[in-house]
Amino acid sequence: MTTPITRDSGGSGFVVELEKFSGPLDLLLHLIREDEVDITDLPIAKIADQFLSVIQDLGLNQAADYLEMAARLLRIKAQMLLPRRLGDDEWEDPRAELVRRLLEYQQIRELVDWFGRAAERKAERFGRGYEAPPADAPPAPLQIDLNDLLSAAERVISLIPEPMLHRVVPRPLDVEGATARIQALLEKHDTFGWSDAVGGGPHATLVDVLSTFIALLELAKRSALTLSQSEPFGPMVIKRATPREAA
Amino acid sequence: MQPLAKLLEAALFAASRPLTLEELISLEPEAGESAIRGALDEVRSSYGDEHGVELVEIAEGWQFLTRREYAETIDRAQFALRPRRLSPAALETLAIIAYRQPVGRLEVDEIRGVDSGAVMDKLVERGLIEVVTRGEGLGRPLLYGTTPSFLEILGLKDLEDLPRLEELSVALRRPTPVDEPE
Amino acid sequence: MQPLAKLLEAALFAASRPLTLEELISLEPEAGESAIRGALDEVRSSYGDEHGVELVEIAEGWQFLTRREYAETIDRAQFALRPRRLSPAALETLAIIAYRQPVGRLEVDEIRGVDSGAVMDKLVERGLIEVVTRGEGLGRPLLYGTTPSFLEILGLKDLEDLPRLEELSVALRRPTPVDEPE
Repeated sequence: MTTPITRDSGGSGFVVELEKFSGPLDLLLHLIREDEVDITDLPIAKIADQFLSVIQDLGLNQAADYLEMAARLLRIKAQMLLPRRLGDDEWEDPRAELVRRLLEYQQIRELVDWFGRAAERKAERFGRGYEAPPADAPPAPLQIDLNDLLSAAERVISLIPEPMLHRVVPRPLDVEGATARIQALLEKHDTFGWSDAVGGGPHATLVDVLSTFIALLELAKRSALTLSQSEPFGPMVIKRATPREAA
Repeated sequence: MQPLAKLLEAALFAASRPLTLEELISLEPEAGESAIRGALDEVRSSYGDEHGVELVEIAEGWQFLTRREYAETIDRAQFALRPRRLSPAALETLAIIAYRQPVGRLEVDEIRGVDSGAVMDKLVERGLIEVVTRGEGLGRPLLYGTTPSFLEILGLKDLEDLPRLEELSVALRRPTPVDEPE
Repeated sequence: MQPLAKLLEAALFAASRPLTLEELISLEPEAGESAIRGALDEVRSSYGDEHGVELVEIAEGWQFLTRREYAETIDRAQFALRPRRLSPAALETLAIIAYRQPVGRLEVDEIRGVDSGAVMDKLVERGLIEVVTRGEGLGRPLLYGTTPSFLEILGLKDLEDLPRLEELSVALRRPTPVDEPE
C-alpha cells in the first residue's frame, strides 16, 4: 500500500509505519502513549499540534478521516482557550467527547490484541482437511415461511422512497432486420460487398451500420458466411460459405 | 499410542488428501522408515472395529475414512446439517425478485442499497431463483425470476398466489414488530 | 464404543466444521437428546491423551481438532492449510461487531473513526459476520452480527467466551507506566 515512513521527532525518535495505523484514533492513541500523557486530562494543544505535523509528514493530510480529526482537535483547542468564569458549573469540558471515544477505542485495541492471540492459538489446531464430495442426497428441504417472505418484502418496501417506475430503454439496434437482409442477399449472391449489406445507401445511420456489423459477425460465427479484406482498411468482401466450410 | 503414532494420526487427519509413506516419513525424517511403518500400524490397529472411522490404504496413500456402515446415515443427514432457513438478507432479495421478476442485479442492489451479488448467487445455488432472460439496454443484463421450487417450498400454486404488494404495504406497514432477532 | 458413539465419531470426523448438538441429534432423531449427549461424552473420553486429535467444544458445537503440540510439524509439512490472518482493521471491526451486535455500519465507522464499508464487505464475504436484521430509523440500516465461523476462527465455544469488558479495565487506566493500578 504505502511505504513505511520514518520520522524522527525531537529526541524521542519514534518510528512510524503508516500501515500501523488503522485510523486517526489509532494515531492519536499512539501520540498519547509516546508522550505518556493522561488521556483523561488531554493536553489538547500539544496533541493537536503533533497530530497535524504527523499527518503532514505522512501525507495523511489528504485523507478525509484524518482531516476530520485534525479539524476536531483544532476546534477543541480553540474552545479550551475561551475564557470561562470561575465556579461555572455549566462548563462542559470540550475534550469530553473525544476522551470518551479514545477510551472506547483503546478498549477496542485491547480486544484486537486478545482476538489476535485467540486466532493464533486456534490456528495451532487443525480440523479435518479432507472434505468428502457432496453426497447425492435429496435436495435440502429448505423452509421458507410465507410470513417471513412477506415481512421481508415489507422491509424492502419501506426502503423505497416512492414507487419505482420501470424505465423501458428502447433498443435501437435492429440486428434481426439486418440478419434477414443479409440472409436474403446470401440466397441471391455468392459474394457481395459491405455497402450492399448495410443497405440504405447514403441514408444509412450509425445504428444501421452497427446492426449490420453485429449481424455479419453473428452469421460468420454460425459459419453462414465468410468475411475477408484484401488489405487493411480495404473493402470488406462477404462470401457465402460453401457447404464444406459450413460443416 | 506412542508419540510418533499420535503425530501421524494428527497429520493424516489434517491433510486434505491421502498421504504417501514418503510424505509421512518427511514429517519426522530422523525416525526412519521402519519406525514410521510401525507407527502407521499402531494408528491403524487403534482404529479397529471399536471406531466409526478407519485408516484405509488407498491408491495414493493413507487416509482416514468413515466406516461404510455409517456413510449412508451421514450422507442422509448432510442436508439436515446445513441451515435450512434463509437469512434476512436472502429473504429480502428473494422478496424483491419474487415481486419484480424478471429483474436484474443492479435493480436489486439499488432497492436494497447494498451489493446483492453473493446473496443472489446463493439463491441460484439453492434453486430458488434462476436467470430467466436478458434485459434490454447496455450489456443486456441477466434478469432473474423465481423457480418452480420456490413456489413449491412456499406451497403456492403460482405467482398469482403471492399476496399483492398494495395490500401488504397497508397491512404490514406499522404495527408488526419487525426485525426481532430469533 | 457403542454404535451410537461410533456414528457420532464418524459424523464428526467427516465434517470439516463444528457440528451443533442439534445437528448431531438429527443423525439419529429417535435416539433422543440425552442418549446423544451420552454418546458424545463417550467419544470425547475415548479420545483422551492417547490420541493426536481430540474432540473440542467450539463455535456452539463439537469438532475434532489436532492437538496443539503437532501444529508445527504439520505446518512445516504443508499438508494442511493454515487459515489466513486477519488484518488489524478486520480484527478491530470484528471486535466492535462482536460486542455491539446487532450493529450498523455507521456505528462501526464512528467507533473506529474511519470508513469500514470495505472491511465489512470482506468480513461478510469470509462468512465471519452477516446481516442479522434491519434497524429502526432513517433508511432502516442493515445491522450486522457475528457468525459461528467467527467463533470458530477464534476457537471460542460461544460469545460468552469473549473477555468481559470489565476484565479489560487495564486498558482504561492511564497509559503511563508509573501509575500503579490501585
